[in-house]
Amino acid sequence: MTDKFEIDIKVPNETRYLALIGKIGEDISGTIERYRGDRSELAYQINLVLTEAMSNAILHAPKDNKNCRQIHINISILNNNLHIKVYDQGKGFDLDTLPPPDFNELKEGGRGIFIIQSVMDSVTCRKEGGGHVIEMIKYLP
Amino acid sequence: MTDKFEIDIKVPNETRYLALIGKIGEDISGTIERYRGDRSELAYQINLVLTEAMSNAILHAPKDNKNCRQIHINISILNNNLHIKVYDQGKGFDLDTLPPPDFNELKEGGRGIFIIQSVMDSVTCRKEGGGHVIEMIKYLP
Amino acid sequence: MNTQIEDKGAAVLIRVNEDRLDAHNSGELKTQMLAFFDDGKNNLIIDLEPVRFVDSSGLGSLVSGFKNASARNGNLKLCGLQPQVRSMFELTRLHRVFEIFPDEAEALASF
Amino acid sequence: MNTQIEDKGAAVLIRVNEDRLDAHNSGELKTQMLAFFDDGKNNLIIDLEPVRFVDSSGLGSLVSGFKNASARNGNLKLCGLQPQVRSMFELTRLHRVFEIFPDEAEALASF
Ligand SMILES: Nc1ncnc2c1ncn2[C@@H]1O[C@H](COP(=O)(O)OP(=O)(O)O)[C@@H](O)[C@H]1O
Ligand SMILES: Nc1ncnc2c1ncn2[C@@H]1O[C@H](COP(=O)(O)OP(=O)(O)O)[C@@H](O)[C@H]1O
Repeated sequence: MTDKFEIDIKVPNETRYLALIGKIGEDISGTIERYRGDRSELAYQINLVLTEAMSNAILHAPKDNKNCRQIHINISILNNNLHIKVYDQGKGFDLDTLPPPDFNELKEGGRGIFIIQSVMDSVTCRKEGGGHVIEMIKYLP
Repeated sequence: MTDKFEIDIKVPNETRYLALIGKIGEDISGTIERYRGDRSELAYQINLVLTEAMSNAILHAPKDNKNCRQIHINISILNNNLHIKVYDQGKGFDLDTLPPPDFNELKEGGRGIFIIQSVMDSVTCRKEGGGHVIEMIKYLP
Repeated sequence: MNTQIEDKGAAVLIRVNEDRLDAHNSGELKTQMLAFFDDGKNNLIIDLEPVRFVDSSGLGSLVSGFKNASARNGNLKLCGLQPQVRSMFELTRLHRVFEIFPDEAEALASF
Repeated sequence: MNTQIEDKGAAVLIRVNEDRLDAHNSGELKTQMLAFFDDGKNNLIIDLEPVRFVDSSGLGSLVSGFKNASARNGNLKLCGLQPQVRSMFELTRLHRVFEIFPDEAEALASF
């Protein structure tokens, strides 16, 4: 065990929990010591990426499987990095082949991953434990 | 897996995290569906018992052991019960032999467990995994 | 979705009385807007003054309303954006799409 | 611990400008009170108006101040308790121990 901070959340995959998870992210942001950037901006960003990734996880969970009724979220602070992992039981997707949003074509969707990539310093996706996880890292200078 | 809500927190055993943990407890209370009691009172109570139990865990953690630098907290909602568990690596204590507070003798300390027992519906202590855990349950009518 | 509706003649004012406009409630906003379009009311002002947080799905619902209004020769205009909400429009370049006003009065005067 | 101090002559006013009075900051309040006692200032008013949350350790620090003040023939009085903070005094029967006033003016007038 180290001095790290870690929070692991399992929540029914319902959008009514988005606000709670976002709020917890905001609260954690507010406790980060020695953060030199804009704290309320950081709080908004963490709220935002949790909301985006959890919405996607809810949307892409297989509908027929009872094991998929839960979303799993892990937030930790380690070596001045804030790690956020959102797990789902869907088939996942490839960040590299995702087209960037076309700002001239006015579409209703397709901004979630772009937003996550804009506000986080590192975003990766991989298969894990029969499902898929998106890991988002924010450096805390 | 079920539809339950569960949050597992590991945090350095420092009092500066009390506010964050209390806040998370408040946020969770605010999301509980179909609670018929006073919601802001429930939020205060959950904040309070988390603060009290975590303060005790920090206070009673063996000072010499590197493994004890973390506090472990588990909050879950299952079958209309809110469960809060706070783990420490101390030697624990016996709730049954704890004297009730003497309201006529004005002491500085000794109100924490009394407060926890007053606001929660069930409080138990036991040894677990080389340490000790206090489990506090609130029925959600 | 808690909204406050006022028909001002030149436009219908929809005030979003929510802390968040996200994947949980943006669908309802879309439904409410569609009901006005079905009614032939194609000029909408969405007042976001109470909203502290918007996600991509909230933005998407506004884009949907904007496209529906435009297709009907109407318009959907915004007002009351909090600074962090405004940042979301800038990040996604949507501030170039929507007409954005400080408050309801100015938005209404523009119709 | 963010406090605002005013020496009113009859008593020293300590306003606790914190959201929480808990095991994290109650030790500091105790230290601040002890400094006044060392200075011979034994009448204190603690204004808890900004405080939304108090735990057993926060209560303990006030009990400590109360006992020290009494031992020096002074007094420690409270004011500005928010409803949920007041409930904590009632739960622990400490509302029978402390003199509690609505605001600073009334607390000061009582000395
Ligand atoms: N958790 C996920 N599982 C599977 N596919 C996903 C997941 N998250 C995102 N995607 C894929 O990435 C695309 C872009 O996602 P996003 O930018 O959030 O926009 P939107 O969800 O509005 O389409 C989605 O259309 C989907 O194909
Ligand atoms: N986590 C713990 N580990 C060991 N002993 C504990 C723990 N929590 C409480 N106790 C015991 O219970 C007593 C009463 O605790 P409490 O009511 O919180 O008052 P205080 O901590 O002010 O003494 C403590 O003095 C201690 O002996």
